[in-house]
Amino acid sequence: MSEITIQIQFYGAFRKFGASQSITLASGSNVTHVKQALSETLGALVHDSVLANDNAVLPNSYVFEGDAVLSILPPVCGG
Amino acid sequence: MSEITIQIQFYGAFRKFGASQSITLASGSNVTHVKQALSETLGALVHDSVLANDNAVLPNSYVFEGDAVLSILPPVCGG
Amino acid sequence: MSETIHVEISENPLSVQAACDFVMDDAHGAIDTFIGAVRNHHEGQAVQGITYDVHKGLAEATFNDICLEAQGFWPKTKYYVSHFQGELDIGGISVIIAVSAAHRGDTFDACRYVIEELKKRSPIWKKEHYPSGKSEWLAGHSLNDAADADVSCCGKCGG
Amino acid sequence: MSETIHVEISENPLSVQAACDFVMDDAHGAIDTFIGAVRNHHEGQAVQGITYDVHKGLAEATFNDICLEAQGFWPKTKYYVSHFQGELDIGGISVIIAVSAAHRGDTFDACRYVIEELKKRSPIWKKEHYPSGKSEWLAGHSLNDAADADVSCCGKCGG
Repeated sequence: MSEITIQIQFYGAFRKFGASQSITLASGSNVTHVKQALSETLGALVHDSVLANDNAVLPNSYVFEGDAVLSILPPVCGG
Repeated sequence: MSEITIQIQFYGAFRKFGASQSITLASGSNVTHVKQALSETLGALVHDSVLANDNAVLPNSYVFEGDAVLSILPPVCGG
Repeated sequence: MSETIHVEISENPLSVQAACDFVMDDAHGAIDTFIGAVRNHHEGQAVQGITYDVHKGLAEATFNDICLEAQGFWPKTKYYVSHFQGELDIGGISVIIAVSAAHRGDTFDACRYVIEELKKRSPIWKKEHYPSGKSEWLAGHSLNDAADADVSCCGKCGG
Repeated sequence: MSETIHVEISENPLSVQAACDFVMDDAHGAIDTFIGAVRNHHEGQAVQGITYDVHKGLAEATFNDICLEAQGFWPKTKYYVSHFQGELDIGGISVIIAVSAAHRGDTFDACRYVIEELKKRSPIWKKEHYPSGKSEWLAGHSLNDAADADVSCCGKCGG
């Protein structure tokens, strides 16, 4: 099984961990798998957060077949 | 019984009658009497209108003991 | 204490920036403004412009009454109300209301209250001008309710 | 047809006049604007300023989605939505929304809709700065509902 690299950009409360982090996972992993991996270093806030690409929030069942650049979005409070 | 002169300033639809009109009435006349006198020249719109001084709309029972300067206010539509 | 209500009848162009500047307050996180403009149509008829006739003294007193009432319903709110007097072309601004408060809900509710009451109670009249060259004073809300009430009882009579 | 929606994330001071200028329309007689400003207090605590962090691309896409939805509820309305990114002192303007329509009721309702949805759905975060020198990211609304839905089913997921 091939591996893929997913770069995660940080916003809001996650900025204390820097600008971004890269993780390596098996190809075919989905959003839920990425969040599980992230929660080990970023903590419980990951569970209230979502992953997005530049166009949309990604559903938990969304599958990655190749490398990707995503953002992790903690709970929002604009306005 | 003494007479008083009441000058009535016109606004909105009443401006077709000019800027103002003066009428002479018995001292002790009230707003209802003034409106009755005005309706003879200004027509039925007087009944949907109110009289006011520079501070407030005057109630129909408001009595005039001396000369006064009033305004007649047709139905309003500001904004 | 700084002023919390500004009302005016103006013959000069109205400014939304001036309205916001007045109601800005370090303790207030929200401003709602309402702006009325002259449309190119009314009840299916093309319109070229509107003349606003105003009883200036009574109108300003009425605006002030309305804002004071609103401060009763929505405490610690600030108000700016300016209405134009004279002729406006299409797109001209006839009225600007700005309301500020700590939180946004009060600003929307209070601003809506002020414009609704202003339209019903202020001694202001509109004359519409049509492409044919004709013009007409619009029908409106009778102020008779205010005159039927006792001098001291209603709070709605502009006194 | 002229544009009926303008959305932006800006690092420059926001302008209520620019917002009104965009939504002005000869057929529209009413504009409602909502302005958010930095208050000097939040939940009983003194505040000195706020830093706004924004996912610019997604935020602009979300604003556009919200305005399109609003045009579904209130047809023939126009929208200007601008949100600030960066640091603001007390009184700084964080967001300006302007909505125009033929009649005032639609402008109040649609403007309220846009600010409520914007607060729940836009990828924007606030860091409050306190007189002590400390600062803190505020808790907010989880976007998990969007992620739980199917890709193509919800219309709320920013896609």
